[in-house]
Amino acid sequence: MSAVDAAALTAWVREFARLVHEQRDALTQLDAAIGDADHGANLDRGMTAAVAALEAQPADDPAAVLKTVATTLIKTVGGASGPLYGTFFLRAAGALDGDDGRALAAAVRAGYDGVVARGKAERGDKTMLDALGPATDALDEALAAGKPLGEALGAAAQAAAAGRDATEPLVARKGRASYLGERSAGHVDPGAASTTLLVEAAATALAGRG
Amino acid sequence: MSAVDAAALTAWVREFARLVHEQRDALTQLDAAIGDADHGANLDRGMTAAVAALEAQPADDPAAVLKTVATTLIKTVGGASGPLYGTFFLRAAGALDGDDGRALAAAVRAGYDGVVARGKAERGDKTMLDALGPATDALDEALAAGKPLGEALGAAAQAAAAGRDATEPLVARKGRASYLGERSAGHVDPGAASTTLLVEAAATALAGRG
Amino acid sequence: MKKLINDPADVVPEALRGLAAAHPELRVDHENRVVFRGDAPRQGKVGLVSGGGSGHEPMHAGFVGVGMLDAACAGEVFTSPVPDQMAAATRGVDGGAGVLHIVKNYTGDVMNFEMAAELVQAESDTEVVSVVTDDDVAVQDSLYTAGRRGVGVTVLVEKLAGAAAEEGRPLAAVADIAKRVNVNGRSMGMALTSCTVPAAGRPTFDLPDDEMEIGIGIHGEPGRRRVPLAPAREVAEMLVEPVLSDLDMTGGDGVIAFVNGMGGTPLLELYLMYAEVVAVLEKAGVGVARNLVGSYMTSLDMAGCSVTLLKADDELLRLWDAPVRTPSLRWGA
Amino acid sequence: MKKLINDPADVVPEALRGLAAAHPELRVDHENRVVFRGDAPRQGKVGLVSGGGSGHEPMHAGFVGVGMLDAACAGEVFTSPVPDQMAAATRGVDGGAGVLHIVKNYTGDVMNFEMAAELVQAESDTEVVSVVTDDDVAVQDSLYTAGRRGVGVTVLVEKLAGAAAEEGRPLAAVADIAKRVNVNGRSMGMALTSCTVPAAGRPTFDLPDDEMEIGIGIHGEPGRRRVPLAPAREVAEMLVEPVLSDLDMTGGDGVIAFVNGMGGTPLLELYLMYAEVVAVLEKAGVGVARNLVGSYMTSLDMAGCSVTLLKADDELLRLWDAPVRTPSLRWGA
Ligand SMILES: Nc1ncnc2c1ncn2[C@@H]1O[C@H](COP(=O)(O)OP(=O)(O)O)[C@@H](O)[C@H]1O
Ligand SMILES: Nc1ncnc2c1ncn2[C@@H]1O[C@H](COP(=O)(O)OP(=O)(O)O)[C@@H](O)[C@H]1O
Ligand SMILES: [Mg+2]
Ligand SMILES: [Mg+2]
Ligand SMILES: [Mg+2]
Ligand SMILES: [Mg+2]
Repeated sequence: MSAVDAAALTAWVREFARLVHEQRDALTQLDAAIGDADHGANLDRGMTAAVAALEAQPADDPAAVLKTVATTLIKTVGGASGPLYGTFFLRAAGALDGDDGRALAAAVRAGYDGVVARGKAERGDKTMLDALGPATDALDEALAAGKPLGEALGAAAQAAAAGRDATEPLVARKGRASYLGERSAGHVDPGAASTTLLVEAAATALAGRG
Repeated sequence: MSAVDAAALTAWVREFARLVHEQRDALTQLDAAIGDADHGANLDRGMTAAVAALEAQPADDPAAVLKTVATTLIKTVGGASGPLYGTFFLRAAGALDGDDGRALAAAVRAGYDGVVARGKAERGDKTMLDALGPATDALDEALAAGKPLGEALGAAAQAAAAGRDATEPLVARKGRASYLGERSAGHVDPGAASTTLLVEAAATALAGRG
Repeated sequence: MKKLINDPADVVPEALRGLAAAHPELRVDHENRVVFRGDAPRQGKVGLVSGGGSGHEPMHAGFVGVGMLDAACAGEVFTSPVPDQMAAATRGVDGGAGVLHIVKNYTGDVMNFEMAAELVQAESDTEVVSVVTDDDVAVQDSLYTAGRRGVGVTVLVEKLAGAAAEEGRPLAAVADIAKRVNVNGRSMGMALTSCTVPAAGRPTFDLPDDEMEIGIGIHGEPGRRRVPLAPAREVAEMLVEPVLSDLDMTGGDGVIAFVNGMGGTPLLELYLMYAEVVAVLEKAGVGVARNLVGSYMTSLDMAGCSVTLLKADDELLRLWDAPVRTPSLRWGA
Repeated sequence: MKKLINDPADVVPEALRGLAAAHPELRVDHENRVVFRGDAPRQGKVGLVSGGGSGHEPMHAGFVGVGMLDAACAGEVFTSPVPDQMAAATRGVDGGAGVLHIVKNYTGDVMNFEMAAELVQAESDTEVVSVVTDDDVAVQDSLYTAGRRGVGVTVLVEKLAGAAAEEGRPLAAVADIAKRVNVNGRSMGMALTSCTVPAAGRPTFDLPDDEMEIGIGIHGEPGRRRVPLAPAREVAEMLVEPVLSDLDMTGGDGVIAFVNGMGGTPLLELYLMYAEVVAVLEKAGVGVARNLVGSYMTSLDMAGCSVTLLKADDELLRLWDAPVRTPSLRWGA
């Protein structure tokens, strides 16, 4: 089975960028309802730049791929999602040690921990953590149960989507939606929706790897 | 037959005020199309004040009635119609000499001349003159032909209405509508419409006088 | 109609109360609806009076102060003030050196100011001179019509004649500056949306989502023509080109360029428009000596902008740089 | 979407070009989208840096100049700038006396400024202190949430801390002023209409003709509640009352009262609102020592307003009166 190498991670990044671009307006509409109507534009700008950066300087080293994405996002996105997604990729790059599924899962876990540390939110606060958290757990569990990476990422994507959907009834406690108080309930969190795309992109691009 | 006395002129003023108030929105809509959407509000404010002034200090002298209306309009209307209607009543007051139909017609003629002098417009420029001019002529002609005042004012009102309608195709050369150039064609002039109400009010209120 | 008002009939006096509270350095005559410099009349200084319909704020009351107007009369919304107001203003700023009336060329404004001058001169020997601004190239200039509207150049006249008066120049000289500014200035405006006159309660005109009006004035009048919505770059051309073809602005000391918002236009867009205007001017070989970007002469809540260009010279630039201290225009020592 | 723009993606850099052209006294770093005082860095003076998403003009770039900010970073519309911008600004204003970051309390702004400070401090010994503003009483204050938004008080912090820095006070003292202003200031805002983010192309929320939003921020977010349209008099109560019940403003030296327009609100209405706000304050026994009325912290083309009250004291009033010379706030010698 082929490794989770630089090419595989680049494919993941490309697939995520493609999904974000495709869902740009949908993400912005989610953000319009309980935020400031820029999440789709923000991530699309950042991921377009990340793909361009990888094209301009293709990286051989898997960690370098993630690092390029991280610095590009931090330099181009801004807002809340820039530092959060940037930190996710930066910590993942730092933790990546190996080219198999377990190495990837450890990197994702480190990225997740980075988002928690940077954003100081908890699960249930109606943020991207509500999708990323369950996805990270599901990935670890599936691999621990001996599932192949493709299947494990599929489970992670399902967990992310379930987490995303579960944000709908929540009253936000972190991020811009928290300003709305009770009025934030009844809407899906835009960051949870984009994070689900991140995990879905991994399931698509990395199936058959690891 | 009863005279064109202070009471009669006061009745004319009241009837004009009533019509203006009733047609306020219609006048403003005409002004919205080719002006600045204030003609109805302007005249309504002024005529309401004029009626109030006559109530506060009823005048015995017919010229005094017209003078009160004149100064009130000048003090409260502003815009183009304030000085023009004000001048109409001021000159009419100055020229009023007697309490019969001919005296009234002479006063109206003097008022008309005053509007021409103040506004420097000509008939055909798409202004109130296009209603007031024909009305003044018709009044003189009918009286010269020996018609009673009521009938003569009826003819004047018809002439005013015809003149008002005839402003529709004109391209404005004076007043705010002139700024629109060719686009001013296809709309009735608001001042011609309000002046028609002035003459119609006279026909209603002064019938049986003079 | 969505406005921060109470009864539409009370908008003007209530806003004047707010202005008075916000600017204790001004004196507001609420009965006559005249806003005075706190120290008016200034002995020996030519008094500058302007005024017009309300709804154009900060013009004119926002320009009352040192180096600009001595008094401003506030009419009803979009309706010229009445002669009594202008006469009260004129009396109140008469410091013995005469009074200049700065009048925008609208039939109503011209007639009411004329009657006010007659009133004042009938009772005193105050010298009153009127300067009428008529800079709007959207309107064809003709002897047989009301002529052109007075728009953006009025702000520049008030600033520059105000500086001349502050220097202590005599009435004739101050009036000459005002006329020179008017003769050398031209404007053109456009609207993205109509405005809503409070007393009317609905937009003056309907403008589809994909169209704009070119050649509007400042009273929510429809413009000369309606065209499809265009990028700022093209809007800048549509506004600057007719100004430049009406008056050659190349050479000399450059122009004072004034990009004005109509009341509902964010400053972000005005700066963006200013960049486009500068680009068009550069291509046309017109240099910019000074500029003013902001919403200074508005049309209630209308979204849109106007461009005013004034052919400058040494003296006008010096007067432009002179100190001004008013609620809405302020610079210098 | 009706805006004076070209490609929605280019709004910010294009507006910065216009700002640079209009204000040659400023220096604009177009690559980093940072607006500097022309004379930055000033040796020995604490450098003041702020910034945030664009769409709030004149905040922040319009407040760069003598007596206020040394640099402002412009993010995308309603999106916090990135750490690189803030780091470039910080380096560019460092005159050896340290740099104060004035940060509005939004998750994005806070995190990006944090990362910028880390970047700068990793490579130099520039001292950086951050003050976060969070004055919006529409948001419930809680340890378990993102807390309150930073809104109108930010303008006052920039003015007052700017004056302290201009006096040559050390970083700790300047930061103390900033914190004191934030602690003693409260705001509340409302919207008559939504705004339209250029990249989104349509209004952020729909608001029926007979309703308004109470408790909005400055990013076109919906407010805390939607209520029927009400006269200005009642709107003033709805805004002032929650401010006063959050912080007692009676007694002492009175307040600095700031009535702010959201971008699409005519000045006429803001003055009218100010009169109503003063009336409510009078009834509550709160004196007004100074005021500011105008559109200083906007939300693109949103129609609406906010009220900010700052409990003043001798020192704050003195700093308020100190000269300021920026594109959009200017007074004193
Ligand atoms: N403290 C936080 N921790 C984790 N995620 C957060 C936090 N604050 C905000 N988010 C996420 O960021 C998303 C909003 O991103 P975006 O719209 O790009 O930024 P902004 O809110 O600055 O406009 C939210 O939907 C939420 O998922
Ligand atoms: N020079 C003029 N001579 C005669 N009537 C005029 C002249 N200018 C304008 N009018 C009349 O005034 C009317 C407009 O009045 P109004 O709307 O109250 O004033 P404004 O144009 O100042 O808003 C026009 O419809 C026209 O009939
Ligand atoms: Mg957002
Ligand atoms: Mg009119
Ligand atoms: Mg009018
Ligand atoms: Mg944002």
